[in-house]
Amino acid sequence: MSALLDVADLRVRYGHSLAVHGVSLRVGGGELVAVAGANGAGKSTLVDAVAGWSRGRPTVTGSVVLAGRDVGRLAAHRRAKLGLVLVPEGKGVFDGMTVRENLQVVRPPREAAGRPYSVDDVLDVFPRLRERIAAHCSTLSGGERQMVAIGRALRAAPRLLILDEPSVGLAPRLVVEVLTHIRDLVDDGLSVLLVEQNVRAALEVADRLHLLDQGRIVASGTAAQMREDTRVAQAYLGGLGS
Amino acid sequence: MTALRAEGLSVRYGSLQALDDVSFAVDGGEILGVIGPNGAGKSSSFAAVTNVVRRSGRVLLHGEDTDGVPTQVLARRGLRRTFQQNSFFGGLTVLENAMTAFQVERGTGLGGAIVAPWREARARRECRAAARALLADFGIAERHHDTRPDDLPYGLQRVLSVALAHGPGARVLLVDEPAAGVGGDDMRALADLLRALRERGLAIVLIEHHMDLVMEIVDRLLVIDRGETIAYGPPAEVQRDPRVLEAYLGRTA
Amino acid sequence: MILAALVNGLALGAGYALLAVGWTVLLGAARLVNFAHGQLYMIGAFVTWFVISRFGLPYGIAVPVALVVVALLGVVLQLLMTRMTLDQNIVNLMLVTLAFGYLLQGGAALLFGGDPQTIDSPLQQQDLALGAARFTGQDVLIVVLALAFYALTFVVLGRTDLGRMVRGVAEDPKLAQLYGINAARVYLAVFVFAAVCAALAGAVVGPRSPILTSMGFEEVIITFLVVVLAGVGNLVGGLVVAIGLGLFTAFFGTFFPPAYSTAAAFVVLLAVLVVRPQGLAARR
Amino acid sequence: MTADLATRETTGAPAARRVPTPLRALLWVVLVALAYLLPTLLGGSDRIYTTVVLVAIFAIMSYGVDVVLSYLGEVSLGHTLFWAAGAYTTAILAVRSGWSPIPALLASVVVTVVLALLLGLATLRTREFVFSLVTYAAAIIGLTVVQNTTALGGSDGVVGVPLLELPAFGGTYVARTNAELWPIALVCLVLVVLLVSRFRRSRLGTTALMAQMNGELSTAMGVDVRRTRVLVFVLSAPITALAGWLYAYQRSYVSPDLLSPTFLLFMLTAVILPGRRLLLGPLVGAALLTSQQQLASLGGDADKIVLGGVLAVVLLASPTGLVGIWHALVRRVRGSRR
Repeated sequence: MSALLDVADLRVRYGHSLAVHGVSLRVGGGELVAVAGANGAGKSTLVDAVAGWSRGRPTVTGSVVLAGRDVGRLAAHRRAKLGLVLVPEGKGVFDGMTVRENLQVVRPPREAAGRPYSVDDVLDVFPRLRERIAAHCSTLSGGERQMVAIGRALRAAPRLLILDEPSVGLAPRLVVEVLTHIRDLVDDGLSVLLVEQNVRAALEVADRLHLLDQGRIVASGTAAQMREDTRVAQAYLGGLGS
Repeated sequence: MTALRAEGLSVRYGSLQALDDVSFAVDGGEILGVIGPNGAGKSSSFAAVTNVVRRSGRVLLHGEDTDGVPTQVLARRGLRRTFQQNSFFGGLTVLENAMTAFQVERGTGLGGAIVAPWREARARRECRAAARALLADFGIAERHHDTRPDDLPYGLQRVLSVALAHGPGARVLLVDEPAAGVGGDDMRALADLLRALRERGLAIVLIEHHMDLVMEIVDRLLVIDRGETIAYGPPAEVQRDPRVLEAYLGRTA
Repeated sequence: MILAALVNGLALGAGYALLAVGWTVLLGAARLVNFAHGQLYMIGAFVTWFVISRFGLPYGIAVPVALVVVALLGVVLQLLMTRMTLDQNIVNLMLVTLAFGYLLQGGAALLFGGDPQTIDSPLQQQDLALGAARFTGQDVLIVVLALAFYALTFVVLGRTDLGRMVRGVAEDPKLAQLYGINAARVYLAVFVFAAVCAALAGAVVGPRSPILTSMGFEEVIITFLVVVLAGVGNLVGGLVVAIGLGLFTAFFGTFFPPAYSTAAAFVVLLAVLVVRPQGLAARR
Repeated sequence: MTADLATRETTGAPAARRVPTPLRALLWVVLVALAYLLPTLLGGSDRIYTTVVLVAIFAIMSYGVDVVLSYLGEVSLGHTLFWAAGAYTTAILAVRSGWSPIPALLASVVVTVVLALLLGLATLRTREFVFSLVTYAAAIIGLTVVQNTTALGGSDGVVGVPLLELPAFGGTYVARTNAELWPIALVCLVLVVLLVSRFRRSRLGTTALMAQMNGELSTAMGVDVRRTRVLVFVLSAPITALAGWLYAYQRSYVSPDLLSPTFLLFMLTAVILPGRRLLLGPLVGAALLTSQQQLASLGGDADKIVLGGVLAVVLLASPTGLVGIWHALVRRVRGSRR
């Protein structure tokens, strides 16, 4: 079986310290795979490396194959053009621009393999944004910003969308709203790799989940299996809520 | 007298209310845990307390109002912090890094270094000895002293960050996610380290995500979410608070 | 006399504006402080002169030639600096552009000689008058070009995909990559644009007075006065400050020795920096 | 300490080898003595003496920039202003008011400290490149002002600076030639190197490095970053002014060319070419550049290309300078041996 995304033995090194220790994972077509783990477990480092993107200067080894093509040596903007699109944690929008401009500045690439979303299509996915279309992004709420960031990614006609902690700083109701939107996109055929700290929320929507600790995958399984897995409970809940 | 008391802290970044009327206090020989989801305002509370950002509310350090006192002066008064990312001086060796913590206060001024080089040499020897003691104290072996911090094992990098913050004499130590990215033995070592610092009478505020660590060592727990306090008290009590369960675990209560 | 100073100041200020417009965009987008900017101005003027005097071509053809030459020069310089620009190593960027400027000055002196030259522009011979104030067709050209370039830049930055890309890279070059934007290419485009603006300023302001290969240093200072006083990246503020600086220089020159006008403007700048470090027109 | 914080083993390798202090002091004395004899060893011609005196003067000039660039990590482009201020203050006081060298030196120091304070305080709250731009503007505008101010000699400068006479052993030591100027220049150079080496070991040197490497952390560790910045800048100015003082006597006239970018490029290149943060770096850099200009000059404009070219090539190819290339070579040799 060939997956849409096939990551094999990915290692990421910052200077002399290894942040990701040989992670392998696959995302199939129309699948939502979640990666969960505590802060500092290496989740962002992992997905940034998959997208070829980083704010620092890491050394990355291992392979990243998208639909049979090795993209592991390509720059982030090249991977984006091939349909591997990342929404980074936190600041995923240009604050100095309006919502419309943020959506306009992305043009669907010529070789786009995924579904190209027009600005209107994005507004159909996130109706909330319609009324804020002319607003500067610096005035948006956290949830709205996250929607713009995802909408921006959709404009790039992704085959695989990587979302890094879309729930950060959102009210619980909004977390549900954003994640539901994401699930809907997956049900429409998009593939998603979702990084979440909020493991409960992730389990609500994901097909499969990998648990990351200190740069290694320590547990994997379907959402149903992982809900029962004691390691998940231990990693997150500690004594709390037991 | 309470070592550090924050009353009604509020911080705004543009349209974002990062911290809204948060109060807490911590005394010598005590660890206060601060937990909350990512983006809840935990690090902002450190920035607010150390006057790095414009804030409203009152902060008392050993009973003294810190309004308008610059960050570096607060540091010299013993209110010191670590950063979420590993923070040290990348161009210096581990020992030199540790020495800076002492040189800031005990180093010889330029005039002294010129007219009395022997005094400078003595001060430098003392700083070096103090730095060695500090590193030994924090369990950073001598074979690491001449390496660059980036070449240290990750767990030790975290420890070095805490050691630098502790420096010559922190009285209130704000520690931002010391256990991020570490686990197992390294985490246990960190827990022991923090406990030992508490034994010595330090007041510690600890932001941390590893619940095992938090539950094990804190005396009191502050839970914030979206800038607001949702619980404050002994860990056992906070643990049962339904609002905490909802906010922190995403469970609908 | 007041009217004369006003007209002269307007022409001067328009020249400053033309000189500064590229730099504003460059500094805003690439955080690149280009100390060779003044030398690009000088090269623009000298290539124009060279094409006219050596090949006997008219001014109207010499100017585009100069722009192309400086654009190519800009491509070479920015390609050499690409790595540094992407790393945002500001200290080394400043130093290397300073070295480039000095190299260009030495090269130009070898190539064009050390004597003062005049650019022969037909517009400079066209005397016009507005009441008591006399000016030339060249002055009109400068004002028209400056306004046109500001309008163009304003529209491009605000309304076009290219402008949005530049603004995106300016705000966060790493994030721009995720928008499918190649930051290196945007930096190159912006650098070449800034170089061409400087060359154009040299080619059109040059005919007003004799040109020397040693010029360029004062031009950097004027550019920088405009950009810092306006607040980095503030286009409209830049135009206003440039015209204001031109008027200031003209009026100052009427009452005091003109050699001190830049110095006086500099003193104003120091005062502003103490009171408003982010510039006059910048929003808080 | 009372409670044992460590849960790890703390034994390890002994500290790195160090040359004992008395031996090092002796080495320095020998080095200075050798430097003193160097021109004699090279044949003792007039040209050699001119070259070594200029090396000393230009090295001192470059140490001023070095202190700011290497330790604070900021680019001062205004040190030609201090260089010229030192020379002009000296020349004007000596020629017009008949001041003797030592008071003229003190006056130069005062003037440059005031200038540096003004520039440093004005740029206190601005971003790093504004500091560079303001210092650059100060130097370039200084050039125009000096050229056009008759009180400062205009474009002709101030001529007829008397010989450098210093009180010595009851009499006076008069430096009539470059050979006689050499001991004084060497003493000044040694004093400046000493000052810089003391600065490196002082609290100010440490806090400057801290501020350069991690401003946020240094603030959290009790460093006043802005104060450090201004102090280091103010310290650097009189070092360069001392070179200006010497140069006024060496050349016996001063002119606006002191403010030309040539000297600015020279200072920066002298620091960057050998590699930043080396105690003897600026001396080596100044020696290389001065030797080229004095002994192998290609003519004014070509020398400009050499100077600008060297700076550009070093920055683009090896920003850590010659010492960086050396380290890379050593690594390669060691690597191939393995």
